[in-house]
Amino acid sequence: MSEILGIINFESNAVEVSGLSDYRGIPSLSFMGRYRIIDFVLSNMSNSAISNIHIHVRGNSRSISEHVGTGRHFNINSKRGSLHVFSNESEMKASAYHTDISSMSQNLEFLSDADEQYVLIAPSYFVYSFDYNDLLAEHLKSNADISMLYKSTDNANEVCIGCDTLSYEKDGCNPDLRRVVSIGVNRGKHKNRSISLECYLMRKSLLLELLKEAREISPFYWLKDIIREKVDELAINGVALRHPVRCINSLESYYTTHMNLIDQSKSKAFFREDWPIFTRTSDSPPTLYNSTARVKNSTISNGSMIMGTVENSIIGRNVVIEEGAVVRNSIILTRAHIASGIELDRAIVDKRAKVFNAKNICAAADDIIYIGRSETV
Amino acid sequence: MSEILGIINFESNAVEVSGLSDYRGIPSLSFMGRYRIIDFVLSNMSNSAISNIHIHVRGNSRSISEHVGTGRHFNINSKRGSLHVFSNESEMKASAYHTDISSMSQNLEFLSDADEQYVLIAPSYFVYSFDYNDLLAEHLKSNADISMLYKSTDNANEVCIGCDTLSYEKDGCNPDLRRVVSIGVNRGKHKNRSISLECYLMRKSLLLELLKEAREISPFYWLKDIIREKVDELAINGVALRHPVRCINSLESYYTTHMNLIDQSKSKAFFREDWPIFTRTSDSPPTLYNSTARVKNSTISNGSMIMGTVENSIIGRNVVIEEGAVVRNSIILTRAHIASGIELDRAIVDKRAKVFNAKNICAAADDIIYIGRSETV
Amino acid sequence: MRNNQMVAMILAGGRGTRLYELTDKVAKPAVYFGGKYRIIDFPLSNCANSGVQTVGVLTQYESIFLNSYVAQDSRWGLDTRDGGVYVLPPREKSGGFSIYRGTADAITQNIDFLDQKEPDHVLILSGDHIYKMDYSKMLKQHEDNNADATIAVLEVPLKEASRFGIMNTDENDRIIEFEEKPQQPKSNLASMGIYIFSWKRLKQYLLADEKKEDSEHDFGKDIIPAYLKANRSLYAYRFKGYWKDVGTIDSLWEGNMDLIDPKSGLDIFDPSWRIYSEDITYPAHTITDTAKISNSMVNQGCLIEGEIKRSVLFHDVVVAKGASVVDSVLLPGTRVEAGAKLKKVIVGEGVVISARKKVGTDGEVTLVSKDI
Amino acid sequence: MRNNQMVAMILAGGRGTRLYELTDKVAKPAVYFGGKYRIIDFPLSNCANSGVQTVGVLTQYESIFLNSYVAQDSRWGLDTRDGGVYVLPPREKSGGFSIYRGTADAITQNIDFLDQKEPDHVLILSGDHIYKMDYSKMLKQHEDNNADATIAVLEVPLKEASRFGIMNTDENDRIIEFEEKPQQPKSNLASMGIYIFSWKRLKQYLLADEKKEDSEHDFGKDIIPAYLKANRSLYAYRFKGYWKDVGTIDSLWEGNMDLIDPKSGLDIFDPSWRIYSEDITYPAHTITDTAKISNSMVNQGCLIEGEIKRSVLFHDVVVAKGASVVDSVLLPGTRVEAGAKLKKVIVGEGVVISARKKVGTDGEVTLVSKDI
Repeated sequence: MSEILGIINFESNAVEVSGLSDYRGIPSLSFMGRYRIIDFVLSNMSNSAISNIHIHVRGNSRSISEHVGTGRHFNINSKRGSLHVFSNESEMKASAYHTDISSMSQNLEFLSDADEQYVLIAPSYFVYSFDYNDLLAEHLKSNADISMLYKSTDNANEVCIGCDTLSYEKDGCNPDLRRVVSIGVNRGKHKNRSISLECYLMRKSLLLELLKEAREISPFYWLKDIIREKVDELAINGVALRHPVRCINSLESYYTTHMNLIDQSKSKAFFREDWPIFTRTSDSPPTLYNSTARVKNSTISNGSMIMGTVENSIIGRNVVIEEGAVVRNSIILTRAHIASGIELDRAIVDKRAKVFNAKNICAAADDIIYIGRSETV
Repeated sequence: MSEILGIINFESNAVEVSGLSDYRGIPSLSFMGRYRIIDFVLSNMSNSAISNIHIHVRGNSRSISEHVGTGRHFNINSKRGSLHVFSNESEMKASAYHTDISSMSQNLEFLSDADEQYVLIAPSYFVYSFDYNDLLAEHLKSNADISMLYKSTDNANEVCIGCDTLSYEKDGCNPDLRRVVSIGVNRGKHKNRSISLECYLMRKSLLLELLKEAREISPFYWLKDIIREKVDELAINGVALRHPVRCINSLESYYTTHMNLIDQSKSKAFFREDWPIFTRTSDSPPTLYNSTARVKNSTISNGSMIMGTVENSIIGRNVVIEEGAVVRNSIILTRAHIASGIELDRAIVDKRAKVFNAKNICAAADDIIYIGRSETV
Repeated sequence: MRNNQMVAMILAGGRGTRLYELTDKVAKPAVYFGGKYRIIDFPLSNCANSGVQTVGVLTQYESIFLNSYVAQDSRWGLDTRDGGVYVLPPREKSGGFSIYRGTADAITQNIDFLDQKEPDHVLILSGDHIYKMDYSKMLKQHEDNNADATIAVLEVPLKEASRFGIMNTDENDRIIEFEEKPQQPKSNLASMGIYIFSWKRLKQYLLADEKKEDSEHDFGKDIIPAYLKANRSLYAYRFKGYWKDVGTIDSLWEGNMDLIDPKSGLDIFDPSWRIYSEDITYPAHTITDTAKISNSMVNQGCLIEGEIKRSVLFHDVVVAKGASVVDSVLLPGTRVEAGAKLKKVIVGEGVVISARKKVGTDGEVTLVSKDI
Repeated sequence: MRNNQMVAMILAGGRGTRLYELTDKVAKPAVYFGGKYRIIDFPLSNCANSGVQTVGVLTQYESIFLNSYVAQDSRWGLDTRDGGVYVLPPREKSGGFSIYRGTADAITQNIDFLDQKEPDHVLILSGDHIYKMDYSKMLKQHEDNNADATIAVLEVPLKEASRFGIMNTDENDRIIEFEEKPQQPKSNLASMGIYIFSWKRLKQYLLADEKKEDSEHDFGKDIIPAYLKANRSLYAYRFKGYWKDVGTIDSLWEGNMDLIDPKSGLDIFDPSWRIYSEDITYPAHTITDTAKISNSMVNQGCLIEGEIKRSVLFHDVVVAKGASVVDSVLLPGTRVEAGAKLKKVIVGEGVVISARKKVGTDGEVTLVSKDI
């Protein structure tokens, strides 16, 4: 059995996908038509044989609870393993107090009860496919207190704005330790940066100490704050992720990631044959195209009926594109309905929205139009 | 398939099992060692072939969500049926606003989407075993707008204090309609009363109208308020429940119900062979008694180790009663531990509490002592 | 439906030789259908949606795959506490191994299973029909009629009636006569091979039939005639809607084509009656710049760079640039290389069609079961 | 454990005639044990707790109940997306029906199943042993040794070693010799009948063994010796802890008694290694005023009005006033009427012991399988 307890952390208030995240947390966001963003970190954990998983969410937990269920469709043994979804809705209003530290501290019993020696903490808003056992191996080899994943990027001026960055040095005595010497923030001023994926591996006992210490310092502290502060005191090992990563921390990154991954030569690194990404099935039939369908360069999910024109777009599950509708450069979410005569360009149409009347919804080149959940326009 | 959508309603603020309900809602309360109170209404629905069920809870929904899971261990087809747990933690603080009307209204989409023609609304704090199809049959025969279950009691001065009562008349034109003419409150002044079980059956369309109307009148209205108001306008049919009922609306009623149901001749009407009460298994081994065990007139759950004296008590799952401990007239919940030398009388020991030092915990004849969750005393 | 009010038994034994290589490795009910499904998903989903919780699947031939497919009963939500899908192969008995000698014998050999479940009624189904049917409505009629047995029937054109088992009924749809493939049909009510029997009564007849040496132990040939002879109350249940036996390559192809024909009456998009199936982990499919697609059904995991017309594509199919797929059914993992042309073809699982190959004609359906 | 790193195959074929009437209706692995469990719950729970997700259960004789019992794989959490418990009876082949001719042959006949799952390793288990074991640790040793096969062994008293298959090993626990029930045992390492084989290698040996006419197709008699002869790397995995073959009435009784003996080493209360089983809907049991109970294990649904001493009671047992149950095992639904006296008895499911009957002695275990 795995020695690692998995903790899926929630994102800070800085992470916001305007519009979409008004209706649900980042982990619940639709991704590439049929997934939710949380499916990646959860599948990574499951494929890494981690079977005891704590999911901390902001706000209402119903949709995540129903999505993950008992974990069996994420390939987790529901008797031996366990999945807990912790939410703290009551403190949502005073959100500065609702930190990951406070959420974990309020559910200490579950943390203390766990048999696992190590904890792996990761948020859902970084998307990648990776075996966390490789991180454990690096951690054990390095003899570090904490190992953290990072990704070297050469376009940090465009992506991962606001994310933590890190600097490291080779450790003089320990060649296996890539010692993190400082943690900063990516303000988008530089191209080359090592972006922290906020994915930490450490002994459970150390996490318990850090939680205690952080609470003593400030109720507003996040885990990353206390780790940043400990950078001199603890041996923190930076581990580079070789696989591609996408960071979904804004509406723009959400949109560009989607547009980018229509290309199967790019998306296949995220959907690897030997590393399945699980999700909850909707039991939808395959996509139906009728005689008037005209589709180019798009990713289309099951359950949809395509009778109109679709170009450079992502279509979610159970969407209807009527004959005579034109959808370009857009993301259409589950159960949305685009009526005949409508033309969309650079739009994100949320779940169950019905676009019936607004004839032309075309955003300017560097803008994106968002149509809200269940709205009829 | 069933024509009924089941709605498990939450109880009003008047219902409180002091101590125990500080840690969880009434539906999550332990019942007779191995059950939770919600198991009755949920099993009643499942056994009545109702497979689409909405559970509204106050406060945190995690424990109920995990308890009901996908519904499969409550015998509900998880593909065809569905179980949703709705909570509204954020409004907990201003609890006067957190009514059943507001909770249902906030999740109208799920109500509107349901295919079922009828809704059955019932809270979990009335415990009984009953086929709701019998209520539907009575409802259809009576041609009423609403049918509601009631129980005739001859000790209303002792039980169901604060519950709704109802008066009815035979309808002149319709012999199948036992027309409810007024709804009051049981103040405990009279022995003979017809107690409303707050279990209503009506068309979904009528519920939607009532929700709308109630919100227009007042944000503090509960469903029972608007029904009380409609007593002249609508044909409300009272249907008598013949099976025994227990009402768990206070610490005292919680305690006396338990003491009462140790007697199998009384409890068997609640645990009928043809009407299974489902719960979530804890995979505990059978109870182990050692050579020093001395047990009389008690109900003991699996996973417990009994090495001391137990009399007239209910022992929950995975409890340890050490050699030399004495437990009388008490309720001991899951994973509590009673150490050697301790003597308990008329105590309720909550989950995971450890009674190690306080030698004698004996309540006076009409009092009950409560020992809190995870406390060590 | 109350627990164990009715247990379903699916007769899934057929080797399905008329499906040729498609049943080389799987039993007929496990054959792929409709871009995503296997044939047996239809009766199993019908059971789930009708509230039938316990299903026995009677298999005979090479059932390893069918076994492991239906055993994952959570796919149809049939993994409830008291329910489940049970694979029931013939078993070793004191007198050595036996096989199922006929449709009725398959049930007779599983009397112990049914007695353990104690159902009021038994629903007998076939594993190779495509249709959507609410068995709870049929059960209601069965109970309202207080019938010993109820047989689902379909109204067929009278001129085709001689191909079917035909039920002759009175004005209340009580069956007074059953004729197997009559030359002069007296009615157009064709048996769909779907029966509800009250279990206690059926058990008597099965045990009596077991001893008859001249019996073929078949529901249509032996049990129903025995009921009629004893003047038991048998009723017809009239089903309206799409129903198709997909036991041949031609009918399997037609059934797939019906899915993309809005006039066929086979609607698998109805959210109130989903057909459940295996949950596959492939991302949504991609249609590239060079593709052209119309009148088709495409499942997840596909990459379409060529032309697709009036076709059904299962998961993980790749159609390369310049290839054209018309009037065809491509099973999972099919690779159609650049410039290949397919016309009225069923391509087997994982088969590769090499670049610029031309396969199929306007006439008969062509089955391609190995790489070409 | 990674997906399909290791698949378990449980040999559950035995008729278990030494358990007499207890196996009249169920196969040996489905026999009740320990107040709540069936024997096969132990290997299945061990699999679940060790991270093995896919389990094949090889049954032969009268497997209807065992089938439906293990098919409900959610009981052990084995209903994961890629996992499951698969019942694998012998199947009809082109050449007619076959049966499993030996332990190795049972695997050989299911090579197609294993190939479909593509495991790196296969874990071979027996369906009638009571023990708790973390197979992932054994797998780790197997992989660390880069072994072709690893055999779990138990250290037994040397004087009893001649009753077992004995492994003679070198200083690294590499097996150099295997002797079946040796008269002069050279070591005390007894085989527990638990093997891990690397699948590709095992398949070669199975296919070679299938063709040998003089082979009994047995792991102990044929496969292991063939590995040794070819100088393959076989290692012993030393297991410490409780292990018992409960294949006879006496050993089954002893196993039950071990549960209430704190010194036996069989601890089913350990929350980190739960044994999972069927979930029964009975309320907690009740002990009345007139009862007296000590050194016993009692399951839910019981009503105890009499005296219980050193006994194991399954669910739904009633012991009336004045009755006494000593050193006994009462299977589900047993009724012990007023004043009856039981001593060292195993009472079968649902059996009624009439008022004032005296059954059993201090000596041999008495099996009561019908009402008396």
